[in-house]
Amino acid sequence: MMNAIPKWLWIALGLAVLIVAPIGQGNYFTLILCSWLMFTIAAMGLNLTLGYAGQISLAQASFMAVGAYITALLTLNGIHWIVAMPAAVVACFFIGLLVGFPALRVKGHFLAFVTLAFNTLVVLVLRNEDWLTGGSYGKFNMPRPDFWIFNTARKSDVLGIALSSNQKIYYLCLITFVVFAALMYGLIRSPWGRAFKGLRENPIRAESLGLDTRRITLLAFAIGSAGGGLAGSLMSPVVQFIEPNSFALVHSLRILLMVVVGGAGYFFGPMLGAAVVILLPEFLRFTQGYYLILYSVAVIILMVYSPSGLMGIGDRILSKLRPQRVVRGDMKEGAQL
Amino acid sequence: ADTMKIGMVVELSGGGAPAGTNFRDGALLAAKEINASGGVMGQQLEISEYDTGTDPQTSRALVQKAIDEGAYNIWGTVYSSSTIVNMMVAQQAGVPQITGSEAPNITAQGNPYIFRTSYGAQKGIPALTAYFKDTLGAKKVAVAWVNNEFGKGGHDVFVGEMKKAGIDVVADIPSEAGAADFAADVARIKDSGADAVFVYLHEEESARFLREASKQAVQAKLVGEVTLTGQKVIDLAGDAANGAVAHVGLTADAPLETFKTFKAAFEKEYNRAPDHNALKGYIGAYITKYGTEKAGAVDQEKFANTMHGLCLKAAEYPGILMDTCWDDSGEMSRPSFMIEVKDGKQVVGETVPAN
Amino acid sequence: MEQFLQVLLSGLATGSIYALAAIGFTLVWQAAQTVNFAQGEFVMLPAFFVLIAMNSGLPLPLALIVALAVSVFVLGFLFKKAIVEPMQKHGNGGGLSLIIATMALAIFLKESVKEFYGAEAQPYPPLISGGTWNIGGAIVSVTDIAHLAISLGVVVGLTLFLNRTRTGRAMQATAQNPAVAEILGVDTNRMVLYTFLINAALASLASFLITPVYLAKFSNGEYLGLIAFIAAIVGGFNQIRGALAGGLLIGVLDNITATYITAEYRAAIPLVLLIGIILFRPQGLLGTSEGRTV
Amino acid sequence: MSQTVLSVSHISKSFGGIHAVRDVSFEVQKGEVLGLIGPNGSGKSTLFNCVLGQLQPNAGAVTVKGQSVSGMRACDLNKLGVGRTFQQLSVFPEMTVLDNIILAGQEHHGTMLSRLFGAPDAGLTGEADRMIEFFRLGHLRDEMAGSLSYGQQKLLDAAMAFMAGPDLVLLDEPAGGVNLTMLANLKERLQTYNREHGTTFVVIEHNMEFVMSLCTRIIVLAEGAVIAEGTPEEIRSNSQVIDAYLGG
Amino acid sequence: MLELKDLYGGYGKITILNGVSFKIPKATITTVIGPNGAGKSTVFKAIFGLLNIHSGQILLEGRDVTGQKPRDMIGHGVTYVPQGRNVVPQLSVYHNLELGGITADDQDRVKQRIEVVMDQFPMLRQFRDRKAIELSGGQQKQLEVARALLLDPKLILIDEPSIGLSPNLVQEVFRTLQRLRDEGVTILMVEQNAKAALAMSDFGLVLELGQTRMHDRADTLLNDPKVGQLFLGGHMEETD
Ligand SMILES: Nc1ncnc2c1ncn2[C@@H]1O[C@H](COP(=O)(O)OP(=O)(O)OP(=O)(O)O)[C@@H](O)[C@H]1O
Ligand SMILES: Nc1ncnc2c1ncn2[C@@H]1O[C@H](COP(=O)(O)OP(=O)(O)OP(=O)(O)O)[C@@H](O)[C@H]1O
Ligand SMILES: [Mg+2]
Ligand SMILES: [Mg+2]
Repeated sequence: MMNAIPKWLWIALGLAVLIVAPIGQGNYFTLILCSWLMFTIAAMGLNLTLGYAGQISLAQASFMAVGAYITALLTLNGIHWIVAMPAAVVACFFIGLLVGFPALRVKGHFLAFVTLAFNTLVVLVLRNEDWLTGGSYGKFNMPRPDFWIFNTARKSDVLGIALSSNQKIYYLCLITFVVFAALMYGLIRSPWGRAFKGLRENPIRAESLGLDTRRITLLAFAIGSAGGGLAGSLMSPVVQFIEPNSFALVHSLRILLMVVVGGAGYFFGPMLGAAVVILLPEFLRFTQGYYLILYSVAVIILMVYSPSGLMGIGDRILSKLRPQRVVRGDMKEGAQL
Repeated sequence: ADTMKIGMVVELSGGGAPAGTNFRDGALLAAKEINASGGVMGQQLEISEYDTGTDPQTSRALVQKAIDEGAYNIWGTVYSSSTIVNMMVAQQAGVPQITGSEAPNITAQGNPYIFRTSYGAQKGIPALTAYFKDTLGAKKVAVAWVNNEFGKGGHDVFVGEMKKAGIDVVADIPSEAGAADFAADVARIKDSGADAVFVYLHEEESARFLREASKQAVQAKLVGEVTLTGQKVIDLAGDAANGAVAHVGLTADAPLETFKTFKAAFEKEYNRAPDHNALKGYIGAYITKYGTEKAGAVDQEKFANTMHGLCLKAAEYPGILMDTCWDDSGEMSRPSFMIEVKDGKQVVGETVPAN
Repeated sequence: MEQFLQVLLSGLATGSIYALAAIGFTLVWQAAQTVNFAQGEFVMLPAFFVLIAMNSGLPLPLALIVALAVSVFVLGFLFKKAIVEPMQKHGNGGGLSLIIATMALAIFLKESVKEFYGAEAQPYPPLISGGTWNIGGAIVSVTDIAHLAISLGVVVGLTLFLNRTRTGRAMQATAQNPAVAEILGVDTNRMVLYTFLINAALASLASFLITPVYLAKFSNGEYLGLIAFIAAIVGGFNQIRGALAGGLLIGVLDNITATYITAEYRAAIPLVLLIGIILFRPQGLLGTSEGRTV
Repeated sequence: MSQTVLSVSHISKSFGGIHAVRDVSFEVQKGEVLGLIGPNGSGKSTLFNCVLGQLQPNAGAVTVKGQSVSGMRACDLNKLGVGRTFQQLSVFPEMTVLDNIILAGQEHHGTMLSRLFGAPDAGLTGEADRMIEFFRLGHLRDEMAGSLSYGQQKLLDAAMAFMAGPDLVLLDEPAGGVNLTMLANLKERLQTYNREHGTTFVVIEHNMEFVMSLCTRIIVLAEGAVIAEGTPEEIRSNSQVIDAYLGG
Repeated sequence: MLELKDLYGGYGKITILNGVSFKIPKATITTVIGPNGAGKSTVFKAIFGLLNIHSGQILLEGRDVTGQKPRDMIGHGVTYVPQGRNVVPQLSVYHNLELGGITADDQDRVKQRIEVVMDQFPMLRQFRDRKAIELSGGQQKQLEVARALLLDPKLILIDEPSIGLSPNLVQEVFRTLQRLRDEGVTILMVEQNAKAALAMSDFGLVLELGQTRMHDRADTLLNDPKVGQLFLGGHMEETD
């Protein structure tokens, strides 16, 4: 059974698969994997804001945009990615703080609206201020970073294995992803994670227990947004082309879809969700024009069957295996009074 | 090998679906004809379709995929914003790409593997300058354009031309792709006192614009490039389209035998009328055929070299529909038409010679 | 002045159609606590039913009736029974996952129309036609006036229905506290169903009115759904007349922005203005605050 | 040596036309257990909410340990050492009982940063477990708080107020729905805290037996105003109170 | 009047009720007592059709009503006042009351009944047009109790009415229930305020761990030393 194998073994196994995944694969497949890793990072950020802290945000794609454009502008001007990336992440952190401020006054759908407006505004600024952003032509040919013995811009042998530029950039994505995931894991397990959940569950009570809900709300936004920024700063060298429409509202909705399909509030949810949202359409491509139809039906069925997403399916299967009636522990024990 | 793999990367969903679908259908029609007559250098065309969803990044990944899967040529994309991105991939891999896009900057990149099926706005719009200046005698013009890659390219060329011609642009009104409500745009144009309006929008937006202009009784002449007088626009706008004028590089209603034959074949195959994107797709497929045969080998680099500076006569190469030449940047030239809508019909006026 | 009047009147006319979509949106929000991201597609689809009916030879009035019936069945009944109801069984009203399901539904409807009817816009016959009037230099069509009148009528009618009739109040109770309503013997399931049927009917009405302007196209819903969402929020999300006010406000603001402020930022300026309203009045324009929470 | 922990002076609050609280003043000394009783709608909860910053009073001032708390946020009040419970159930429904309790205590352990990087929950878990055991919720430790019965949630709520280790605790109907045996335990715990830590309590409660046996002093509100104040014995025999509240 | 036969049930798959059986005669008051989490509220939910019943039977006047919906139960003349807060927050007090009679065919009669219950709880008349959410905790409870009386029920299930009510009002509610009993209404009530409740009841029922432990005449239970020790606050009196 699942429980027989310890968690860390599963994680090690998963990592091993991710390490060998692009070997011997074509460029397209490698790039799809990169795309999966990038969106997973963005979705994990949103999962913190939405899944744990319960603050709805429809602006994650715009943070990817900010991260991507900052990275693009810096790296096109000769600054190394390793410097540009933290700059992008920090910038997104602070912009996230700002976007979080309305969340102190409004909740739920109003907050959705404010973040939606922010996303629209970012996209329009990117398109209209062409002196900086290249307007609707976007920015292209961003350099891929060179890490001395590991130059992602060129193909070469690493440890005796011939790696293409795309494969190397995949490993950059993978390393970033692993580091980010580890940080997130620590955060969620720390008392901060509990505070985020408290904010989601009952903010008034949380406040009366000494939790500074304002600070927690802002942090939830800022950290989540920084995740978006990190994803964006990967996108710039991976895709080597960015333009405003790639960050439009529909893409924020897509990231939301990843979070919920995977299972909001589950640590591994975004990884599964991003895999489904990005990889499933690829598998369905052979159905030609019908793939989006099939895909949307699949999502509806999943949501109807398991509202807590793919992670919830696991729970449901486990509970199917259990006996039909469960007598709760305390109900079986003898009288306690 | 006795098959030739083609990667058709086009907009089959999303906002560009109408254009992409037409391009595809035109290309498939041509491919069917080509295969029936023995293929290209004895190889049958084997076409894989890739739907970009009108998303540039997806299109880039899909061009990569098509190349991974061994495509000899890439056909598409139609939307300039996608082409500008994915053409880099094809260029790196040395795969010729035959695009339906018209944005000026596509052939300005110095990419030796890109070829157009219809010339860029920077060649089409100047053909209108004389019309504004001499025929209409306009002093003040307004321009309504769609604020994306396609519209911005055209808009910039147009504004430059007007400046050269000494005509004032008194209202400069961008709108979003897919915009539905043109009340404010038209009200501004009316208020600006322009004698003529240059309408550079996609088909459906053109139709909505024409309707609103007719509702608000705009007196100024409405002039377009390619789209404004398309059959689709006329169908959608109804009476409101009457009087609109456009310079058109390709139209299924051109009074030429080759076009009539094409139109009949397309209608037979698909039960609907083709538009200029269908023509582009059709021509694009034949470019692959004729270019390869001219090169004398199924070789991507030779193909590209051959295409640069190539001129084809429609009499010998009927699939090309009109006498056409390509220059070193992949830009093309061929004759074009002025069309006016009268009583819901496209009336082809003078033919503008190739430039 | 002339221009302003024109822009104002045109804005009101389109705004009134937004309002119709927004009202249904608000109702569904109340009944199922869900943001229906497919609302735009609900407005897109009925026009295609009309076209299909007409293509099979029915005259327009009959086609409209058939389309209305089919829409109410598909977008009201089926939507409720096949998607919303099973999800609400899982508790907490379906929550986020229901929202996601409606997003997927939006894709499904859009892609199905495209696949089975075609990607290109189709001309669509106007429901109301007539000449235009010149009001102080601004040109207003009979259609515009009719649109305004219809939305006002719908709002008045619905408000009366919800406040004055027993069914209406039972629907309100269901919306506000389904658990209590259930205990009091309200057939909450049926009340929610009514809401969905009304929403489908309103969406069809909006569809019949707006498609002549927008042209029948599979992607029409993308913009309309967003507008309905925004109008509903601005209006307060729990008020029918709020949705009307929200719809009209968006229509007018949009046009005024495009005319006088900036066409480039047309899509954002109204949103930014509305954010001001929301931060200032978090309960929306006409909404009421939640009252005590402790 | 008596020290004023809470001082409420001339608080008024009205909603529209209703004067929920009219010019109420009182002081609470350290170590007191003050009862606040009165008929339904007499303004008790409103008064609490004014004291705790959930509501903005129309007039009057509140000081805690000599410090004015007007406009102060609930979390800062908590840091000052003020804990509370709510009249309506107020737990974190989708978190386990244990997490509810630890969350209640964690703000008083370590700094913001140490809570992020330090060993999580150091020392807290043990304390939380003791608290859970005390309120006989041990078998429910890992259940979601939302699935507890009414009385269990009420106890959890009280446990959370204690976890914050406050000097002043305001309890709004802690006994409602709690089984009498557990109630006795609750009372005992209150008294222990009161005795050992000098914790001050203000309790709103309709259960007279509980109030009378627990409180050292009682204030009676009616229609928003104080109508009586005194020891339990005095209140029990006050005819005005009997008329307005206790009934015959 | 009401009979439960070996009832098993719970939330989802979790079983809370482990064989609850009892019978209550018509026109009596039965008080259910038991520790927190014993399953008292769960029994009420089961009777009123709000629970997954795994096995067992519920008979109302001899008719099997197991698994019927709340709506059906109201049709049979059963009303239910749950624990906690259960008003429709944004509707006025009057409309909340009116909702209590939503299933009745004769709306004029409902209007009359509203006047009657408002006489009984004068507070309701005073706050007639205020939104329910603006009422104090106890005022909301009064509204709920009043609402349950609206339809002339045959059987009232009332879960801890005393929570949040001031003592005089508790007495008022108890007196009302007794009067109703005398008029032939059957009442099943949960109370932690057990001594007072048993004193006014005919029967008492002790529930523990999802099972019926004792079921006897109220005065017998009141005088039972064990019950007194465990449920009537005997412990408390000692420290008093
Ligand atoms: N948000 C509000 N809006 C309007 N009136 C309110 C509001 N909150 C309380 N009230 C009114 O103020 C008065 C006092 O209410 P409060 O909740 O303080 O009473 P309470 O003493 O706590 O009563 P209970 O014992 O029933 O809980 C009541 O008449 C109530 O209706
Ligand atoms: N929604 C639920 N989901 C899962 N378990 C529940 C749920 N509600 C109650 N329980 C569990 O069922 C058991 C019985 O609960 P119930 O509410 O019936 O107790 P009760 O006897 O009414 O207690 P109280 O006196 O505290 O109201 C408790 O252990 C509780 O944890
Ligand atoms: Mg109170
Ligand atoms: Mg209970």
